Amino acid sequence: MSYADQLTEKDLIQMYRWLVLIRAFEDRVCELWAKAGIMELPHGSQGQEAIAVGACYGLRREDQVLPSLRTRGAFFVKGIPTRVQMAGMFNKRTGAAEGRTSSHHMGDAGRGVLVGSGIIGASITVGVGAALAFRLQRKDHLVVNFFGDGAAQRGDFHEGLNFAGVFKLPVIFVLENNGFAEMTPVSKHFAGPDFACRAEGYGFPGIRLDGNDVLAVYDAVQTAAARARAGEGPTLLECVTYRQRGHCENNPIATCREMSEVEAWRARDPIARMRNDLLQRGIITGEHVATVDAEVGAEIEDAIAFAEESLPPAVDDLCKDVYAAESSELVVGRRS
Amino acid sequence: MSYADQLTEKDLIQMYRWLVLIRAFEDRVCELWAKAGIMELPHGSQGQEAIAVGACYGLRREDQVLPSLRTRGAFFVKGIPTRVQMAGMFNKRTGAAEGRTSSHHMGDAGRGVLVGSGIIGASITVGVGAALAFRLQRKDHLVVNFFGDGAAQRGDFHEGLNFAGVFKLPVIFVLENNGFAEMTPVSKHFAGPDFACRAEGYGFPGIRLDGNDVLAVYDAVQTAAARARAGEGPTLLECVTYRQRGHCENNPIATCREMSEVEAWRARDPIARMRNDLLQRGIITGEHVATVDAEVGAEIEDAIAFAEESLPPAVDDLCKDVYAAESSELVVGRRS
Amino acid sequence: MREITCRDAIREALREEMRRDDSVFLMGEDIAEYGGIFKVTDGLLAEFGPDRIFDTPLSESAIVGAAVGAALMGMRPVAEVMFADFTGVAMDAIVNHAAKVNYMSGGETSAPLVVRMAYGAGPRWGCHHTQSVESWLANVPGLTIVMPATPYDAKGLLKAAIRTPNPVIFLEHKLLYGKKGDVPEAEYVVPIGKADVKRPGDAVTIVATGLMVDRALGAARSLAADGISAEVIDLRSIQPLDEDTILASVEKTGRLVIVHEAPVRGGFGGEVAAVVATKALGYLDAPIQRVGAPWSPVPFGQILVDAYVPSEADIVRAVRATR
Amino acid sequence: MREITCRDAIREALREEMRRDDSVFLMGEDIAEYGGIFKVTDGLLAEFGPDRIFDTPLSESAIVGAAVGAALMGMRPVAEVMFADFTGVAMDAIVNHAAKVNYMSGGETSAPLVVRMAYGAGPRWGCHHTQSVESWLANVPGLTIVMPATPYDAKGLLKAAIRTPNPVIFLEHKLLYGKKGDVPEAEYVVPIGKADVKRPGDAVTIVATGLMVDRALGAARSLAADGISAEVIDLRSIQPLDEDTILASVEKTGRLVIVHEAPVRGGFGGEVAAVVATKALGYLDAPIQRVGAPWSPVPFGQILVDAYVPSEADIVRAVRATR
Ligand SMILES: Cc1ncc(C[n+]2csc(CCOP(=O)(O)OP(=O)(O)O)c2C)c(N)n1
Ligand SMILES: Cc1ncc(C[n+]2csc(CCOP(=O)(O)OP(=O)(O)O)c2C)c(N)n1
Ligand SMILES: [Mg+2]
Ligand SMILES: [Mg+2]
Repeated sequence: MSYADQLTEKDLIQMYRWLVLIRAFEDRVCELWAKAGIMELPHGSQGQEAIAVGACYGLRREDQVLPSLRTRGAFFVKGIPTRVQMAGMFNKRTGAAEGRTSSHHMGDAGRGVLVGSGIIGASITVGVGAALAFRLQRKDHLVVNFFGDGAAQRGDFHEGLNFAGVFKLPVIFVLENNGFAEMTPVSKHFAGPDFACRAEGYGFPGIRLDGNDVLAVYDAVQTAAARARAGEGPTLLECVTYRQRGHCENNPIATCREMSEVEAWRARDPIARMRNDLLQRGIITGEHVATVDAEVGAEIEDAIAFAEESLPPAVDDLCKDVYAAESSELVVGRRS
Repeated sequence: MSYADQLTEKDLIQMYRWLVLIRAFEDRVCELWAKAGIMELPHGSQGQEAIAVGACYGLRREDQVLPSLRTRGAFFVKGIPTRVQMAGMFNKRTGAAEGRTSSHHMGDAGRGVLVGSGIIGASITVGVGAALAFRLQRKDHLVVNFFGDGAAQRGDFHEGLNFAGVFKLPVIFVLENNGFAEMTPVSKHFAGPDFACRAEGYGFPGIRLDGNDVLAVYDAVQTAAARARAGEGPTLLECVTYRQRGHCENNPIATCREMSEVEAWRARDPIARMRNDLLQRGIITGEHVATVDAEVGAEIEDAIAFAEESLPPAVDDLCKDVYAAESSELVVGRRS
Repeated sequence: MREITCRDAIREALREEMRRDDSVFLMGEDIAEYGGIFKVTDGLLAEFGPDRIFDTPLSESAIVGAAVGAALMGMRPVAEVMFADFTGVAMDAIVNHAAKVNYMSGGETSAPLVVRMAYGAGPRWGCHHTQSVESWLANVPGLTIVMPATPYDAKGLLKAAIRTPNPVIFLEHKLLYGKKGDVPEAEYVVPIGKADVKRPGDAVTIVATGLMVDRALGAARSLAADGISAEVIDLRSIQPLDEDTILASVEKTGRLVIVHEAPVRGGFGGEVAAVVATKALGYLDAPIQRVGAPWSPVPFGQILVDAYVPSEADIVRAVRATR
Repeated sequence: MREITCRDAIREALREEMRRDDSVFLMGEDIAEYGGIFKVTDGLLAEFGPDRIFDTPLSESAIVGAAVGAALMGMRPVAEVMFADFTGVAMDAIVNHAAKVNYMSGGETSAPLVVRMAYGAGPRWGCHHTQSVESWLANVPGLTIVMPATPYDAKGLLKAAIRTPNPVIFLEHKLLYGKKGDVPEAEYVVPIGKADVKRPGDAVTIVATGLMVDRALGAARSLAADGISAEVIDLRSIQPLDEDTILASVEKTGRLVIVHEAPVRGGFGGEVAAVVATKALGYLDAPIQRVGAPWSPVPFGQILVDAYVPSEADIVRAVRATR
């Protein structure tokens, strides 16, 4: 029986709710941006939500994730409150790092979200290092490293995956192949048959799968997780999906591509797909769908209200947290 | 008929002579080092000569090579005089860059040898750029990029090969898998089945072959060269060989390995192999072997005498060539 | 004279040099069809076609490394690295290869390439897309580092950068792209290494780079209202550094304020201060003042970025401290 | 007191910290079985086993990146990057991740790691294995940069570096590994950020780092023979920079010479000069002098390296120029 088959109805409903919440969040911040209502420039994950939800659902709190710039869903499923995320978009003190960093690379130590990097691909080696720590500490936690097709062309992808392969580290590489690195289509930055095949050269399995099928992602990640926790090493999962919006909200959706392509992929939208599946299987009803939408909508409006009421970042704290507090027996003379 | 089959007896004899000359050079500089007779620390290529000879024999003058720290043979076959190379080992003005750089990363623009890098793997992207220039200039020359198994773990390997694959550039990646990166055996820095398989993830062929068989290397490189010149793109050739000496002459041969392993590989020495082959096929005689040895020995002693008589680098030129000469309409105010 | 933006001036420089010299070509991420994320290369694909301007994979080390290789084979690559913060991933190709290849080849082969990068703080970019990296590269012999402050200079300096046989790091401040200024239509080149006195004065010397030149000029205007005549020197390049212009000014004014956007500590201002403290100490009537960012990564958001980046008021305050 | 080499002192620091704290581990190329190419980690594998010290693939970016990740999960990695010149390939992980992660996490998670690197010129290494890279990193908030000059300091500073919750770049001069000096057997730590007056004097202040401290002391000895009493300050770390010790000395001597092995231009000496020209200008009786390498890559071979690296004679000459 596959891992997905073992999910209860409650699980499935919860996963569906995550998908809806993430989409609603993304759509709403795009709207806010269009009205010049927020500070942070959204890099929408619309269309890719199934990957984060499939990958993070069922992770332990101690398992660490390293979201990419577009893995909004990982923050949600790992438990970062909607309010905190929204406050980040508004650049408020209640958001990431008290408003000193943008929210799409935020971390949350307690919930198992590591600080990402604006340098695409760079966080891959950091995730590998976290997995190394688990190995050295003889813990059976794992790391999920999210990144895009573009990031897979960075040297750090190579060094990170090879390093993980050599030491058989408990890390799952989730490559979100959404068809583009900014405006450049995969066909222009990649000549191989698929990304999954690269795993062979690092000595571990690579699997290409439908990233718009939340249960397929869940199943693949859980399989990889069992491998990882058993000390058998990493897995590369190439999740094929599609970026339904522009690279960021500065770019119209049709930038450097045909809208017909976008439409074709919208027809394969992961959320509609799960909804229809659950409806067909009788796990949810139309009424339930409406309730989820309403609840999610309320949650987001609450977060917006929270963000709006929150204080801006404190100018006096401009140079806070450049260094962690240290004893004067070890370091003296820090100045800001 | 294979490319190797088309080689004339003269070709074969010439290739054999190169092998003997390179080995003699390497052995002699190791001897000189042991007697504290030279400035440069040798990183001997003994055991790997067939790769450079097989790869460079039959290249055009305009074809560019980027030797690694251990591709001594490429300098020879590309025509850099023995005297110049030896003067480099002695750190003389007649050597590389008038004695201002060490000889194992020297370049020679006229002969198609690009300046390498002491940063292992970094020259891979430079070679790719040279191939890019050929493509843009619509020339059918090519680039041979030499590097080791250790270098294949650097980010630049990945970025360079992917870049070359995307643009189908005329470059041949010659990976000299000699079993070690310094003291670390390949089994400890690599978990894949072989390096050749990595090419798939860049969209071009990867082939693993016997790097101690000069004709096999020649054949593979010529095949790849035809592909490259025809605009069909790069090839990765993993040439399996063995480093018969220590990483450098500071390290005894037995450092971090069993001598039995070294002995086993010495029994598969590429030079003895070609010699025996040519003797058996009646292409050379025992007398000829002795003549080659004598000639080569004389050439090397001549080079040593030349190096010894050459002037040391000029202290007054310490800051020469930091910048290429430029017109004062473009840049003013350079200081040294 | 015709007024155009820095963005347009840079594009004109690229276009003119591409027309003049077939070996000039452009590569980088999203620069061809899209025209670059700052739209600097917009329209060039249509004129020059995909052999002269093309998009690369997301591989900055390969971009710069390949630029070196292509330059060695006679091409004149102009590589765009979107954000100067990515220097970290292309650093080796810049400092160990581009900068040293002429030296290592004994003067046989140099690497005539330009790496264009957008630097400097803006409110929405966050700490990985806003750094001023010039001092990371300022101690590397073989490099030339240019930081234009006006459309005129951006165009003229970029043309010089493309033509010189040596590698040039060309730092474009992202907040200057939209800035307008006089740019003649006739062909010209601004030699790299010559600082420009953007405003003459005799009471204090303000040395600045990039976006800070405008702030220094603003400060000079308010100081003028108070009867303090500030001379504003735009370095234009930090390597070579035009010591003569700085020293001549300090000889006249006896007071020096150095402004850059990077953090003060370890920033390039130290070099300028040291040159003056060595070669013109006797002329100094007051301690040298440096103005720069505080010792922190660049923050996110308008409020903190405004507090972080040196302002006209900061410069005015520093000038007053020299009196 | 017991005399041991820098190499042994560093190894002792590593051993003691590994014994004290289970979370300290070492990784790098050829450091375990072989003991490191400078033999610093020799013997540690036997004591601590392959979980505490291990060899990595030839992947410096992954080494530093993985050190950051492991540090974030509670480990205390000490990463060896063989040669400081390889900073170029690990730069991003250092400047954009290690240095910024505490800030980006709002102070939740810092990266307590040490990157040990061998720097400086020796005759046989050539331009890619000899650079003094401290100024490449000196403008990056979040970093701590240590450059010990004696076995005592190397041991005590490394212990502090391993214990501090912040990332430390620990630069070991390859020509100092064999240098002997007093090192007590009892436990001690040298706090980072405190400069050390290695020789008191009152006629001139010589500020130096790393190998140059010895040269400065040599110069001070010959100057003493001529009746010139030089005070030699070993900075020990350039970040934090101990301004107080420098300023107090200049207040006393009125003369300042700064010595480092990196090229003068764009080097860290500029920062020291600027601090003094801002905060102690009134005390200066003579122009500040800087001594460093010329504007060239590091050459190959004894003859040129000897001409390139600042010598005692160069320092003496600079001191005389302040008189
Ligand atoms: C090293 C680096 N190069 C370039 C960029 C600019 N950039 C930001 S996102 C992006 C594309 C990323 O593509 P991909 O990894 O596929 O992620 P996606 O945005 O598609 O989710 C680029 C080029 C960057 N941030 N870092
Ligand atoms: C980036 C970098 N890391 C480490 C080194 C030190 N180093 C020099 S050679 C070498 C091993 C190279 O192994 P490989 O690529 O297999 O080449 P081989 O020496 O076996 O020919 C190492 C680690 C270096 N020069 N550059
Ligand atoms: Mg993508
Ligand atoms: Mg090898």
